Amino acid sequence: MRYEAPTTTKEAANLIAEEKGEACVLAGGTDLLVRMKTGLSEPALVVDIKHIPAMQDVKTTDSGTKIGAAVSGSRLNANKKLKKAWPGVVEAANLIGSDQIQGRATMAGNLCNASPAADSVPAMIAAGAKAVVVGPNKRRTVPVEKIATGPGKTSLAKGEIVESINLPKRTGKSGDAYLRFIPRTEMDIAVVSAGVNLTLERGLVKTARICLGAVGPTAVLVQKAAKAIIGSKLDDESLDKMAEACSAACNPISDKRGTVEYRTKVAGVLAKRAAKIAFKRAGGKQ
Amino acid sequence: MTGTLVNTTVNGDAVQFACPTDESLMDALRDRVGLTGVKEGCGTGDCGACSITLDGELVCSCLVLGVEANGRNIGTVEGLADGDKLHPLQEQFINHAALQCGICTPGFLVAAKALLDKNKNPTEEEIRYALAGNLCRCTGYDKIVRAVQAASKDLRKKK
Amino acid sequence: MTHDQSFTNQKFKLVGSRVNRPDGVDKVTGRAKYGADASAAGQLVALFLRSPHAHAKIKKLDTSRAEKLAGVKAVITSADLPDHTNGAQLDVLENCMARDRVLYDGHAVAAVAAIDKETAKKALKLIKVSYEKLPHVTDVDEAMKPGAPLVREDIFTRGIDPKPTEPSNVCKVSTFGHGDIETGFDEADVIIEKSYKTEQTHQGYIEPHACLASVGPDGNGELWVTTQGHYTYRTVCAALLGMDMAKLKVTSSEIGGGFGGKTHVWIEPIALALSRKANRPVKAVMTRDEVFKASGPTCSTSMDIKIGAKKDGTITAGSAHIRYQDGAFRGQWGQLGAMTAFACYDLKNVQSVGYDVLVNRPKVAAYRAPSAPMAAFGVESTMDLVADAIGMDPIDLRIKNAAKEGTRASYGPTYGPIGIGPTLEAAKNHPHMRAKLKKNQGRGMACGFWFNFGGQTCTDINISADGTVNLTLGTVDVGGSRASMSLICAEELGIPYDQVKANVADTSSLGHNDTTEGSRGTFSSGMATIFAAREAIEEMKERAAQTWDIPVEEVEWVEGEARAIGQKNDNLPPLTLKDIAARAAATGGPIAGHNEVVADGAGVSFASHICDVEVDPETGGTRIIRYTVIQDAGKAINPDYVEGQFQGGAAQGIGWALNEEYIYGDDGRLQNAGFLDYRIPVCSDLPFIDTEILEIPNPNHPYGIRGVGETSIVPPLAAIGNAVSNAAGVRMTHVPMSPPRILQAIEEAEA
Amino acid sequence: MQVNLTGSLRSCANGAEVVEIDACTIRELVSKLLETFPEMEEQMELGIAVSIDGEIYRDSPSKKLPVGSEIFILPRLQGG
Repeated sequence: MRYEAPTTTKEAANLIAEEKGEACVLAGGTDLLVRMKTGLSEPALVVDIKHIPAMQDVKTTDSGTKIGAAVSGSRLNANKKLKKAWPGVVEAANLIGSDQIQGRATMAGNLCNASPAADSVPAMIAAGAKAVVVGPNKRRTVPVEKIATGPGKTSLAKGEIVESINLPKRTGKSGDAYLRFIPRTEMDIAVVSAGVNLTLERGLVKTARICLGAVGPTAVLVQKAAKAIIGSKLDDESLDKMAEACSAACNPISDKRGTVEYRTKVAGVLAKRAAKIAFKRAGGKQ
Repeated sequence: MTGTLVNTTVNGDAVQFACPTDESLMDALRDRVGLTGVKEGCGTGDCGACSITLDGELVCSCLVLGVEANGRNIGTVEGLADGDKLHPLQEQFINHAALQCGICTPGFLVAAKALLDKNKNPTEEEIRYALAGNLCRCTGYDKIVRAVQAASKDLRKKK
Repeated sequence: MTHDQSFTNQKFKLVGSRVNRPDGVDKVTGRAKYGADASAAGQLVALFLRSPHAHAKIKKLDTSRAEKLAGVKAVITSADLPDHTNGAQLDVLENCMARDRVLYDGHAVAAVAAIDKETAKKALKLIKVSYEKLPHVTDVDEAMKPGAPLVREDIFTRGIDPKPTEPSNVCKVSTFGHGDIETGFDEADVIIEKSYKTEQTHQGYIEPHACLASVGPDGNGELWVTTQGHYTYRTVCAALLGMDMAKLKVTSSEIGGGFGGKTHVWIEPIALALSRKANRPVKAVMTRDEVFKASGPTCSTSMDIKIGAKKDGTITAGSAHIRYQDGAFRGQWGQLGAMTAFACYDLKNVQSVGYDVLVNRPKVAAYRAPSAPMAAFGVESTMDLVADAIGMDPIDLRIKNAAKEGTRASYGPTYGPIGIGPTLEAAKNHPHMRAKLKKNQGRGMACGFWFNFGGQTCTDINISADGTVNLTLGTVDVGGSRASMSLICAEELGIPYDQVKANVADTSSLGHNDTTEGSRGTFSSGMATIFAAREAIEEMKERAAQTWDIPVEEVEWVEGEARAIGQKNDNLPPLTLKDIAARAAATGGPIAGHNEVVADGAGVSFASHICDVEVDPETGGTRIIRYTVIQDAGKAINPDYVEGQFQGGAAQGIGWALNEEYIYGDDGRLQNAGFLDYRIPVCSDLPFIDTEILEIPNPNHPYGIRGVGETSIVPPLAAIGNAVSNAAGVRMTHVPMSPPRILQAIEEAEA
Repeated sequence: MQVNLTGSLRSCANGAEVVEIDACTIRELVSKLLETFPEMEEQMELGIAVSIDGEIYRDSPSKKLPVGSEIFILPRLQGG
């Protein structure tokens, strides 16, 4: 196995594009090394992106916050400004694994690993985050929900790397939240999860995005659920409708972590609870 | 074996080792540097027995490649004591009977130190969540949490 | 010399105090050496090729390409191992290495030893196996159905009359009990009958199986290994490989948890065989995935429990039909479960029938009080249902029917002094019982029983010239027993605790010691230590008598020194152990004490647990809010570590009750062979676990010691089951009570 | 003396729960049982224990069986 640690994104993209065998990006490595250990992955080339300065940055500008692809969960947690603007996204990223995992794991890695149960993904999608994708020849910006196409599969072409995740600028009364259900209190993969992001106007929900995790091959953005609470004060009736819409949007499987019935039911429960938290964070009063 | 040369600092000392590029830092530390205080419980980041610090950041060494350690600072359980003086965490783990079989102990100590470095006076809940990445099958964690609480008190008194 | 093992109620100076363990510093500095921590010059790395099928015939197994790979020094298949056909050890060997059939997902098929891991990995890929898949069965109830796929064709059910003529997956039916249950049920005002299931769990020790084996062409061998019983490993490995026992030196490393799982051999005989073939040291370490798939978890079970009672709470009859799967090899786990099921109670009419059933899963090994937790789950859950039906407090129902001295145990014999009544009374009076519960919270309690046993034990005491003492033990220290043994040794000799240095000897340095299992370590090695110390004292009295030139009858041993008795000896100042040790060379040479004993008469053990849980009715998620363990220890030598055993057992039981389970797919393959999805409790899952140690002396031990290691895992399944059922308002009958199972039960109850 | 059988041993003695055997030690008891009920051999090989007045003996073949004592043949226990 060849190990490379380039210092520019372009260089990294070229290395991967040129490799004929299996080539893997190494960000935090918390998924890649497990795959290697268990024999699921035997890369010919590993490109460590942690030496690329642009990937290690968290930058807030007028248009939003740019989070480099190599920024670990513990660094996100230490960023007070980001936590204030996007508490749901940071919480979601911080739910990935233990403190040890947080020392390494990145949101971009979580995204590109393309697990339907990835914790940070529903929160990013709800937040309307975009991924900056760099290939050997071009750079493009795509909504985060366009990255994963199925379990372990992405829309990235060979040589394309996610360089950063861009979160939009926060304006007005807004809040986000992410909840997942796990059997233990820590260390589990989400059985089902929900990210909610909303803005308020005169005490009512003005815009909302609701995204579910682990209920289908990829995270599911549920527009009907958002519609159910837009214009409401998050009263019980609209919450129930939202939960129903969430459950209806579920297309899960039964596996070692949960059943179809369980995931379908609990998706609605979590969405409700997350919506209440986001609403409160936005300054709403139920 | 075809190896790549890696220059690191381990517990303050310059250390050089050669390892295959796909070898984990855990294996490199155990098999090539001889630091067998770094324990393997799972090799997949789920048990925390191989916890070390990498440039001060708590990580599972089984989820780091050995070659990634080049130019980095590694801290292991072997570096916790100050000469012949045990770290307060080490002392309190012994005093509180916070270990039975002891295989998880190095990882717990490294993780607990990382916690106390950041948070001088953690609550019970903060301790429990900070140590959730370290599995112990013998103790039910009771005496471990008490030992960390006692060490945290000792460290605050020292200052 | 034979010693009296009767309890003497002596006053202690050291025993019962909380001392720091002698191996503490090694373990907090990373210096302690475990199974995978030893290396030898020129060592090879061993890796195993394992079956991807639950059940298949091995049609062809070709290792030739692997053998030719540069760096590969040995390849082993069953063809390279001694043929134990029809021998007593056949099952053990066949589990270590499949013969013509693989019997479970993960069953070893071949092993290689190569110069490094990379080469060994490559070699495994070069081994070609062609399988013919056979029908499989992994569920215990399915395996008992007529027409179920047969795991083995040569098993005919034992314990039934007449003898069956057709093979079956049921290897054995075992019946225990007395009285007449039909009459008993006729007398009952209320009869509760309920079926339960528990899933398979693993001991979950954090240290995987690991060893360093070295065998030379002269037949001499060494094995460094993580084990609960290095003497047993020696016996078994030598028998399997045709080695001379005395020439195989087995050293137990520090052990990173065992809980019963390190009482059996797995990779060790194969590592020895590889070493013998390659004539080089071989290191073998299981991956976590291998530990789950191919070591020895405990049984999954299914059972029907029936209890009848009068309105006043008198139980008139109890019956249990319990079905345990033993994996793919014959075991006696169902039988053991049947023995324990009703052991807490004084019953006039009781019958328990245990079925031992084969399935295509790994061979079952012991797991802490093996078989008892599952049976207790069924019986103790039903006890709560009975209490509810007659409107009695569950704890009062238990107290009313508790076994006591003179009770005929449900498994046969009559009890001596026992602690079930006192633990129940202590539970009833515990402040935990009166604490207020909030919304969605529930409380449950349950009690549990375990036999404990003793066994063969051999211990040496050697007194150094400076008066410090080497205590040489043959029982592996799995939970801090070196501290307890040092305390006992110091107590007997009358010297300070830190003047004793305890070591666990290798198999060539001491006579046979049974495995540390059955909560026997402190009971039996404690007994041998007392007797060895007393022999050393006799010797020291002789030496003092010699020094003083008086008859030994005029010497007594008090507080660590020899004193001359009688007025005429008034002028003789006492000789301390140190004084006598210093003069040993001149008074007859080294001073030692030795004891070998079959420590029978281990006292049975009982515990009562109380548990509060909170159930989220919308997700089925459960949190443990409060937990209290009350157990009889006989005598707590080192209370810190007795509490540790109570807490550790409770935590394992909590994991079992809520989340831990082996999950098999329809293909018969294990889906969660890792700590990510085999969910043992993490630190944030648990509260502090309160403990109360009761001391009801075991009449058959000089100090009154009973084993304490195992009983604490028996009540939690039921205690939590009762608590969750109370919190959720619906009876839980399937362990683990995972969130999907709880939510489903709530929804079914509502519908 | 009366010897109580448990578990699968009963089926080796035509279902009897109690059998009459005269023996002074555990060793003698076991060999006489085998003489009378050869089918017990398999279970004996798997291991048995003998309870004398409530005390369970696994490895004490020379243990005396006092006259009038309560004797149970149990399976050999296994532990963790």
